[in-house]
Amino acid sequence: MSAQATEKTATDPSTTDETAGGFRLALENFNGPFDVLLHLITQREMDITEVALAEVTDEFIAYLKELQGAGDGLKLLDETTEFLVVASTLLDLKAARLLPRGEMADEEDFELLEARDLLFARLLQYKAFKHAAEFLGQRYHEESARRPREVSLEPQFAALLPELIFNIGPEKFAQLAAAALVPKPEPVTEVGLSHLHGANVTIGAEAEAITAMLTERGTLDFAALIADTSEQLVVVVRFLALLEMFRQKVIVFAQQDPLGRLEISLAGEQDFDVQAVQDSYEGSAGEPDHE
Amino acid sequence: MSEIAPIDELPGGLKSGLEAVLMVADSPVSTARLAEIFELPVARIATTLEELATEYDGKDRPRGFELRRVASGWRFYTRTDYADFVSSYVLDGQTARLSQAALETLAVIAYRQPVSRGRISAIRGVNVDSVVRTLLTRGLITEYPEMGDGGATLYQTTEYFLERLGLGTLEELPALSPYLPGVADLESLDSATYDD
Amino acid sequence: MSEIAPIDELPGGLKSGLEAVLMVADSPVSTARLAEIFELPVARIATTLEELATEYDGKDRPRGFELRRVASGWRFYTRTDYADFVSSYVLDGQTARLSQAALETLAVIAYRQPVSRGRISAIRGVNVDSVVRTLLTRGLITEYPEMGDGGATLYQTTEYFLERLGLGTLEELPALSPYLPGVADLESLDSATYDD
Repeated sequence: MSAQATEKTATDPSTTDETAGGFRLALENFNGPFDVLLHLITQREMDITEVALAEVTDEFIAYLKELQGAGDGLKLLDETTEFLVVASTLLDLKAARLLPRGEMADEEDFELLEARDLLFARLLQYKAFKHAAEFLGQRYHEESARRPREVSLEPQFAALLPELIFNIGPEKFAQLAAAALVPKPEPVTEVGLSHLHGANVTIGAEAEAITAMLTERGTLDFAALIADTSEQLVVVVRFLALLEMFRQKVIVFAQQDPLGRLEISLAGEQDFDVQAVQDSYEGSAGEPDHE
Repeated sequence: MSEIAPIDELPGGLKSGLEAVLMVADSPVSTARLAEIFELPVARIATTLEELATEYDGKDRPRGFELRRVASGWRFYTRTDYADFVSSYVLDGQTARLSQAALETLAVIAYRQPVSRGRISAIRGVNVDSVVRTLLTRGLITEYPEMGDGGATLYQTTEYFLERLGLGTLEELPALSPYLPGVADLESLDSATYDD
Repeated sequence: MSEIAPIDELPGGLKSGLEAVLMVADSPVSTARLAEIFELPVARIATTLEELATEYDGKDRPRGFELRRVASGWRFYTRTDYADFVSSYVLDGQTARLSQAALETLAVIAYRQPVSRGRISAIRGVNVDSVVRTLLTRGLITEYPEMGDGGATLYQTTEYFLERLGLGTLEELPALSPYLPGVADLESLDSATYDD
């Protein structure tokens, strides 16, 4: 690890897009969604507030798209999903801001508030650890200028050590070596994206699958909706499809009690519009928010 | 223990005795251990170590070395002023920096230990598997002897972490709370919502 | 080289600079090497070392350490007056057996020599600094005469190691393959995974 490569560039990593009048984030190796969000917020010299969260949504989505377009950066599926979770929450916040303001009446408003507060709290928490990391980095760097004395024992003291009991046979020793040299198994939570090229999973297709299941069997929960697949990608895309369908009011969620089962059923008023999904991602991504 | 200890009969006395022992030590030595070796009360050992440290800092001149208290023990270190010369003698990875990702992960482990990878991921919003491996290899963290809920491996910081950061104990880490205005109980927040 | 060298501008000057370098030196350092480090003539280095040695012998008190000149150069040693105390520190808590960590590290070195500490750490997934020091002290491994990539110290096993294992040469070490089910080519396998 070279010192330079791991250091954040001191200069402003973003470029100002003059024609659009807004910010555009250059591709930079951020440490996940919270890092990007914090950067976007501080760049606008805003406090971390609900307003800021909604206002940086487009830039956040644009950054995510650019990362994916560049084909690097987001190497791990669960990392991508973290970004998507944050992005979808931001989208909901923004959507709520665009709606006419009325009284907080229905449950959806409260759910949205809850989602916002949770995101807000996680962001604050991340900010605290980022500060702590700064302290650690500073100490780590300062301490590199000191070296502890750690030298081998002078021969007369080494000679005092009790005679080593070392009666392990060559065969046993080879077994030990073999065990030590076998690569440690990769941690189980790591998921590669290499299989993505083979599979063509789209929000449109998954939305159709969901519609078909709901038409046939009525109200289902998420577990039932993904019971036919064990593939992570399908699960994730189906989840995203659900969010989109909800946005388009194709489906409704119902939850009997807090933390209870989330039940999903068709709203029955309109069909899912695949074109709108693309429009909303393509269209809003690069546009500046002039509010 | 008011009678004269063996070390007091030697020309250099306790100061020189301490210097000799610390010169062969390859990890910090506690005052308790030194008290046993010299058959003297801990208090006298502690006072003499403080005197030695002050002496090295500048009685005649600032010495090339300093005596510091880290990770609950005392140890000789080179003085930072001479870092350039020391590093041109010793070539190794000591000066390699930790990446931002590694530092953030280390911070979460330091403040939340023992903690699982899933929990760290939830706080940082990214997968931390490879960063955790780097920290293990560098000896800054280690596996906690017991498993967490659901058999997850937990991690904690090491003695070397304290030494490497020049800290006496974990309590010397600055409090997280000043950075968290108005958020009373994050502890429950991240575990309740994002547990693995 | 009569102009002022960088070290002369620091408060402690050359004396303290030499102290700093010698404090981390594991083996004797030659005056030639020190002259290079401080960009000063060998004669001045030699004179200053002599002055330091005299100072330690008794300017205020005989120090717990002394600066001695041996065949290949200069090194800090403990003063013999305090040998009893140093011995009781060294012997405290010593065992006659190698720990599991030490055995595994020795095995990695035996089959991958010459190998750097960084590489061993990567293979074992933990920091191996103190274990390597134990193996060095016990005479089971030694430094390889040449440096590895980036100036890293490499280690190899010793004659004594072969003796203790009851082997004549390294070639007599049993092959690893029978103990590695389904792994055809270990060499390529671990270098692919653990390259530093």
